[in-house]
Amino acid sequence: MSDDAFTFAPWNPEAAEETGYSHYSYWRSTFRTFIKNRLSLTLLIIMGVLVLFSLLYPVLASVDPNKVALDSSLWNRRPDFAHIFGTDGLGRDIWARTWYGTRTSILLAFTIAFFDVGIGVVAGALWGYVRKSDQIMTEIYNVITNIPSTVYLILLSYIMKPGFWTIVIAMSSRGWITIARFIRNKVISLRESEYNVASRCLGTPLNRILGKNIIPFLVSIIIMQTALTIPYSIGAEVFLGFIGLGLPLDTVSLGNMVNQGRSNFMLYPFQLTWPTVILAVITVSFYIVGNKFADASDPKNHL
Amino acid sequence: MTETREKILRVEDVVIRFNLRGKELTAVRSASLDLYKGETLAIVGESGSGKSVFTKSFLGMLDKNGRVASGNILFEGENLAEFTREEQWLKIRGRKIAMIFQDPMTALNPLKTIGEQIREVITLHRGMNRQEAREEALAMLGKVGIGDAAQRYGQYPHEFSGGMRQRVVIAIAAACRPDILICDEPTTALDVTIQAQILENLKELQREMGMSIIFITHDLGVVANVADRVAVMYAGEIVEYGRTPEVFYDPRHPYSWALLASLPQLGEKGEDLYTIHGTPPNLFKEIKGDAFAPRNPRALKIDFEEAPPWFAVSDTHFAKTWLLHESAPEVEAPKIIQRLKEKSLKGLDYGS
Amino acid sequence: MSRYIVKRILQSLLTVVIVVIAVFLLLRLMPTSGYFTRDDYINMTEEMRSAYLRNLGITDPAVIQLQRFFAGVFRGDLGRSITVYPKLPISTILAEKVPYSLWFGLASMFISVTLGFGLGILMARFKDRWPDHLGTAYVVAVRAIPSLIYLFLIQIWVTGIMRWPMVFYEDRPVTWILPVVSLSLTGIAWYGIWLRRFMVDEENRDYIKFARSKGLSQKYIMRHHVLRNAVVPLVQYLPVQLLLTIAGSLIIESIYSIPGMGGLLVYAIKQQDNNLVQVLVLIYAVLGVAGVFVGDLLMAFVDPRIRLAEKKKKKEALRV
Amino acid sequence: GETPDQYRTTYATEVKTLNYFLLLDTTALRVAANTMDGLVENDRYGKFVPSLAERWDHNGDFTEWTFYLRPGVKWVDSMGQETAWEVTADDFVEGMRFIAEPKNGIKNVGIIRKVISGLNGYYWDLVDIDDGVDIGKTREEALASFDSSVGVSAPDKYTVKYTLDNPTPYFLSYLVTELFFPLEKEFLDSVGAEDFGTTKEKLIFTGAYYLADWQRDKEIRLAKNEHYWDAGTVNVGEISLQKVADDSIRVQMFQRGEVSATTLQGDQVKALEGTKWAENVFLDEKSSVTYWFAMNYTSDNPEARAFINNVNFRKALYHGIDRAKLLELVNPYEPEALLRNTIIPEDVIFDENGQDYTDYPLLKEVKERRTYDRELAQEYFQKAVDELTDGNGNIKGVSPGTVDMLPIAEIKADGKLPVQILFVHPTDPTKTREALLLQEMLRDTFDGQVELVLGQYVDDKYNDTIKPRRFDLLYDSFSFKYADPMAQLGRLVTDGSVNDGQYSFPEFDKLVEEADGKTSLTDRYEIFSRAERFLIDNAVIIPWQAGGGAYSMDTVVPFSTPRGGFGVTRFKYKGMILQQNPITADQYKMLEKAFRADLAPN
Amino acid sequence: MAAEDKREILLEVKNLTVDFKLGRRKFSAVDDVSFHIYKGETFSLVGESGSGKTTVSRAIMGIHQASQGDILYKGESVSGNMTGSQERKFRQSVQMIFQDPMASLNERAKVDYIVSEGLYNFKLFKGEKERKAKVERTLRKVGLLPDFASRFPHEFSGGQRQRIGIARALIMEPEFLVADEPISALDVSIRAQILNLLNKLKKEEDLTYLFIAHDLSVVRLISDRIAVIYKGKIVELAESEELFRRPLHPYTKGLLSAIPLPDPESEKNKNLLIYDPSIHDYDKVPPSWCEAYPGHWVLADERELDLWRRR
Ligand SMILES: Nc1ncnc2c1ncn2[C@@H]1O[C@H](COP(=O)(O)OP(=O)(O)OP(=O)(O)O)[C@@H](O)[C@H]1O
Ligand SMILES: Nc1ncnc2c1ncn2[C@@H]1O[C@H](COP(=O)(O)OP(=O)(O)OP(=O)(O)O)[C@@H](O)[C@H]1O
Ligand SMILES: [Mg+2]
Ligand SMILES: [Mg+2]
Repeated sequence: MSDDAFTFAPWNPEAAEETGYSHYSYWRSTFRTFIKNRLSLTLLIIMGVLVLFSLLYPVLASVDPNKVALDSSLWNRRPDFAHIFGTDGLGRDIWARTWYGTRTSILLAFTIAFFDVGIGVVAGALWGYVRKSDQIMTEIYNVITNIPSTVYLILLSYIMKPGFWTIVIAMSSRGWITIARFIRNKVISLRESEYNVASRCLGTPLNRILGKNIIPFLVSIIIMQTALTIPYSIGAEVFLGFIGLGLPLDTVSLGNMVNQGRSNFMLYPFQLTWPTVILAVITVSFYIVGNKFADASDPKNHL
Repeated sequence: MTETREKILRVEDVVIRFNLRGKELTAVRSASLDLYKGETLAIVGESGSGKSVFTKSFLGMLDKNGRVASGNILFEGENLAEFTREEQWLKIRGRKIAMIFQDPMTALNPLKTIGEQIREVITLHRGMNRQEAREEALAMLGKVGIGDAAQRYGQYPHEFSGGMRQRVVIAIAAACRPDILICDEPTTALDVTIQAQILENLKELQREMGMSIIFITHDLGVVANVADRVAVMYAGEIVEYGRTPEVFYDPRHPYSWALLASLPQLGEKGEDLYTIHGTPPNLFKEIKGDAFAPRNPRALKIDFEEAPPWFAVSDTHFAKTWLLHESAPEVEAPKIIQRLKEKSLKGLDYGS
Repeated sequence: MSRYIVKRILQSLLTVVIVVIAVFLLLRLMPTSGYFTRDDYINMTEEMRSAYLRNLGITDPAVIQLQRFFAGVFRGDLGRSITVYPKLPISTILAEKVPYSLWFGLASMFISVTLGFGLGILMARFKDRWPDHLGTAYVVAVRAIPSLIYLFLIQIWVTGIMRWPMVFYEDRPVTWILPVVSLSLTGIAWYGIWLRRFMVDEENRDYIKFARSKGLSQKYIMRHHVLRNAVVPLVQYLPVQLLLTIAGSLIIESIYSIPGMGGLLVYAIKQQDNNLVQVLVLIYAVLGVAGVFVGDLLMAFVDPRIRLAEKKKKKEALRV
Repeated sequence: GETPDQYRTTYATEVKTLNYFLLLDTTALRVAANTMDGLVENDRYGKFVPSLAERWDHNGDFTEWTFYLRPGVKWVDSMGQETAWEVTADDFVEGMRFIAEPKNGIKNVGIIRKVISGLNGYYWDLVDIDDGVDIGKTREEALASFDSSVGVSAPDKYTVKYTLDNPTPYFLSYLVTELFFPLEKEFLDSVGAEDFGTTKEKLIFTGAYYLADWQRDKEIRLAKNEHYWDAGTVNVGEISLQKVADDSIRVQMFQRGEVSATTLQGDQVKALEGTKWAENVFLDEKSSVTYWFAMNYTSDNPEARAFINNVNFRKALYHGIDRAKLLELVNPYEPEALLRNTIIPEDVIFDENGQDYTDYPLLKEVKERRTYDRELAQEYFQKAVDELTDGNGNIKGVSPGTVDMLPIAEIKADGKLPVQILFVHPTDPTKTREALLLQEMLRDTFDGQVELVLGQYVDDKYNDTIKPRRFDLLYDSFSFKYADPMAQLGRLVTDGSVNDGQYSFPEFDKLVEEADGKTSLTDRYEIFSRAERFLIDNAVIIPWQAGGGAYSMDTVVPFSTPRGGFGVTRFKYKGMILQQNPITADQYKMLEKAFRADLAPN
Repeated sequence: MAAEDKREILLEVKNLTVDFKLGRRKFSAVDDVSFHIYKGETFSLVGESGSGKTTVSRAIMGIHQASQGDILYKGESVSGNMTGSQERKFRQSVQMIFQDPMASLNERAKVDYIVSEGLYNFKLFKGEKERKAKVERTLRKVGLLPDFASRFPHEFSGGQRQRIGIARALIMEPEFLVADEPISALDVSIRAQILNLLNKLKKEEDLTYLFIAHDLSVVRLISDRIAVIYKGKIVELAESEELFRRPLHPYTKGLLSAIPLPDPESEKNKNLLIYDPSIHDYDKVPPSWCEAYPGHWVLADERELDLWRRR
């Protein structure tokens, strides 16, 4: 050890201020945290492939999912090379129908989720932040949640013509409120937080407070709610099909297929099995991926 | 003096590591400590320096992702660092070593009455029946200065003020009649007036029960009040320890200097206070040399190379700094510290 | 406290009234043919029909109709069904159907709560180990897969394997099992996941750490602190769920041929039995609102912090 | 082995009422058929035999019929106990009084209004009074005139006499309908007309069974009436009708022995191929119900309206629809067997010479022809297109626009070929598949120039579809009410009660009127056959298939129950014999052969 | 004395009462409080937890509505409804430093936005370049590196965060800073940094402070005048050294005696005075706000005033 060791080292107070962290990006960290989980990554890939395939299938393949066979020997064919998933009672190709159905259901679910979450977030943020709105919104909430969802769905799909948009309207005109409620509760806890008080002291206008101080904190809730809405909407379509108010016949949807397959399940199980498997894979994936993504989007879990 | 007293706890070179999503964090890096029977030892140091983690390891209360990586914790002939099973700890916790946590608001179960919460430890550790336990609990409440104990017994925590809650927590911990009581910043959340009262209560209890206390705080005023001995902790290491007057009046480690010097009580109106620049080291990284060196304006070159060993200042006073090495340049403690004694005696004697 | 209760009751009543009015107005959007039995409709001339509607009061302004409806309800007269069970007093229909849904609901609730709590405890206890993963898989499956599918498969397969009857027969206890179990599946998942969540939250609380440092055993803490406290927030939801068991389950009652309330509403809407729809909505709304209300009261009962919420703040304000 | 004592079957939708005068569906029909006896009944060969009437006679021109009751028959209550009331001639008068009251809303009463003398006038008088029309009588006076003006009377306790407006040799076929069931006045008064039949306690019975239990949405249970006048012929002690709304499991329930009978769809039969159950599947007898395609001549959809009002297009449909193909969905093996080309069913109406009405030359030809002819259909279609379009595919007189037929459908009529036709069907899976198949079939036959738009009614065909006229094409059906062509053709005239398409063909109306004036059966049937032929030749409606004839699995010994095309007969279980195991197709064929042999001498 | 009175009064709080509703009950968190702050001075408010310090500061900031009384800033009332331009001016020139640096920074916004939030609100810059320059200048002023602007708050230590909070206030070039316990959430070793910074700013920018704390040793160091608040009422007000030298009100005495001193010897001999409100006998004669010595005010009745003066 040289004597030099016992002399003073140069010192710079500014350098001491440097923090240990590197530059941080919220979304990058979210994504990095997310892909660390192998299960959710796998499911995300599966889901992505299924969704992509269902969107591309109509472009790639020329099989008409609604093509009815006049030749009855083509009806109820078990899976074979010509028809990978077999055919249904009218000789329609289940493979093609499954993909068309998946597409419909996914589009439906995304649309519903879009409206639900979109309206829910805005309404919920206002509800939570603007005190005056609380009473009226709470009453709206009470009213909407106290009309049983079945009544509501059925009434609406009865009053309007069954169809894609009817289901969207029926689901979203009700679904937003629960999301809004979630958001509201969170917003209320954020509303009085110090940094909002600080913003108010700085004279920040409401829209920027919402946009900068509130909404960014809701990302994980928003993702979570979206993720929950999607499987729920798919399920609701199946349910509406069950009570006879689903999508019209010429729209191939998983709901329609499940209900048709169900009535023949004992006889031709394959007609139910494949659509169900695809449906289950999609809904479960959405659910799990959504949950994990919501977890990942919480900066507490970032490292 | 020291030698005559019995060492009740000996902690040697304890290293505590946490596993945080695949990364290893070293919260305590080779910390050692002795505790004598009946004394009060204060551990001071800034936030995050590992005070809580260190003492929690005496009770096996580390979070699940943490472990004592090496070192010994010797208590009553057993090495607590080697405990693996929950049952082993159950013999220690509460009845031998008890702990009081920082926040009185959250340390009590909000859904159980105060009485139940005291009684459950008394029945568990002292084998009393319900009635006896109740009597004892009431007595304990009285000892920590809660009047009206009989009525308070059946109330819920939210019906108590913060100060009273903290007294209840102390009562619970003391009700186990432990040999060692660890108080982890038991008064930081409280008002100065209440804090002062609670410290009195604690001292009272200690006198009565003869237990040893480890007192964690970063408030040097509190230390001055309660402690027989002080250990200064920085970045997971104990960097200086000694009897309280020794550390207060003759600190040797630059961190101890900085800590004392930045006390507002020592400030002179219109003059800048002494400050510590920079941020504590990243515990994920391996620390080379003296952990405090980057923030120390008077760091030596060797501080960045090699960790200092213990240097004895007196029989009871030790510090881990190269400045005590014989070849080190003469460095004076900041003036303000040198003035501590006189100043505190003069100026701060508020008009009574 | 009593002022609070009165206020809450009034508020709840308001909600019920608004719900009923909303549904009432929605029902007005449906064709008036819903007020006729099919045969009446065929046999009547246009004039007879409008006379009939006038007689029923359908053509009156909505306000008056509502007033009449509420007045009837107030007198305990729920009116009669129009198309679903022509002319049958709605109270009779309810008397016939409620018991089934209620018994099934109660049984399944009992099972949901016991098994759900069991599941939750197990998952919390073995957090991040295989029972937790298995439980999570179950919860995810139940939530994400449309119930129609698995309920149906359960019916087909289990009855086949066990050689049980496929549908429900009141006098054969074995046929109660599947519907009750099916009804419980979502409940178990729901209670399980929330209890787990609350227990895990609870376990990380400072007072649990403090309890551990006191030397209380893990088992004791689990039972006397963690579980007890984790159950409290769930208690709030029990009354709603209990009361709404009356509503029955559409899918399960349909596939097991249970003559309960589940399908009634759907059927009434499809048949445009406006009287019946109206009453059912009223009942559901009342039950829902009452459930929330009772839940809040119960919560105040089990959670001392809430019961004394008002007093506490007073004290704190007064205290030094 | 031992023969089972319980017959279990299922139903899908709950009955609205068990008031036996108000039969709305087959479940109620089943209950009425087994709990109520009328004056006469059919035996297992279809012959009219005594029931509550021991014997009867009629005058020479069949306008007065007298029935002599079996004395000592008591009404039975829902506990199976005899009541104090005996079945007397008055009960039949009361029954008639009940259905003649418009307020009771008995839907089938129209069938006999013009048969029983005075009934029509009496009924409409009451309606007029209720509508506020001044007819010079009060309601009380009108009601009081029943006994004097309506042709039913009770000369003594056990004699019922009916006076008819016209000679009616087939009068007995009316008597097996619910309209001629008796009604105990004192009982009715005790429960009130409003509540009659709303619960089991609000009914009493005269039939082989009594209603032992009626639990809505669960089960209707009929138990053997120990006091039945003909108890000896009742072999099965209990009949249980269970509600199974979700019918996807019915076949499974039969296989597991939970129900005694089931019908099967074509798919289901196919799926049983190669299993042990295959041999249990047999084809049930056809019924007298006929299904046909109705077309809406006054549709809001201008494209369809233009084409449907064109005879060539209708003929194109007549020849273009491969009805047998559609039936493959229910009967994959011999779909032709279910076809019916005529409106009036075969085997039910016979003239004085015993000749079947459908064997009259004009109809015999129709009956035996194959209607499906692709080339012919295309030819007709081309003609229709030539007549209706301007040669560029634009339909003359049709401007583009949206046709609101909501909630069934909304059609974007572009006034161009392909012609869009709204086909409405119920939601059930088989009917849906039929619709899809029909759609494809028409597309195929007419080269995509005929496009079926599919619409579904959720619950009620009449209210949702026919009444608001939200259809272009629809399959309709009617049940046969009495043994005369008038029963059907009379309702198909302009403004007739089943003229759902609202067409008007004066030639046809005239023929029907003319035929109905004839008392000689041969003359009558000859003219009716011309009328029927007119409808078919002009494809005014398109007959399609016979009712019944479904694939079934059953434990009822075939041909052991009463047989007949009218009223409640088909649903009677009196005399039914059950066997332990499902009957096999071979067994069915063997018994059928024996039965036909027995039948011949009759 | 007379000279002092000529000093410009920047803020005046007159008979301020702030009520809160607790269920149906009302209680006054701040009860008839009056004081004024001269331009350029540091005025401190001390008192135990829950005594109403924060409420006073928030009432000044317009976060809580005053139930009674008035707050005048530069002679204009700011407690009622201000006009738009008044409010803009007020919000620009009065800024607040918050107690908890963890909670008072928006975790999802970059430091750049946090610091320039006020600039955005009042459009206080011409172009992006000017804004960036301002941010950089201000960060430097509080001793932070300019490139911190692109980071998120959680990357900083407590002291650094607090300085970000101060930068956010300073960038508005305020005249008056309300600091509600700006150091109590900080570690001892960091407190000094902030105190130094506040002092420096006072000197360099001629800032006026309302400083709130319960730690009297800090208050003594930094303030010109101190008011002691107890249960919503100010019980004593005096120049800083005067108050420490000659505390009158028993509550003030208790407070002073409880301060822990970093000195083992004096702590050994510590004499804790516990304030017991029941020593007052205010039932008949309510206490009044009296000037016991010049500039030294205390809440007392005649008898007490006499007694305390005599000692
Ligand atoms: N469960 C854990 N997982 C990961 N890191 C932890 C865990 N518990 C503590 N640490 C880390 O260990 C270090 C020491 O923490 P500790 O709580 O002992 O500090 P302290 O000195 O008690 O601080 P304070 O005065 O704030 O209580 C900190 O950096 C902390 O982040
Ligand atoms: N928004 C509010 N609603 C109801 N009561 C409140 C509200 N804010 C404060 N209080 C009450 O007013 C009283 C004064 O509170 P305040 O926060 O001003 O005290 P403080 O002196 O700042 O205390 P601390 O030192 O703990 O910050 C307390 O009893 C508090 O509970
Ligand atoms: Mg700690
Ligand atoms: Mg405060």
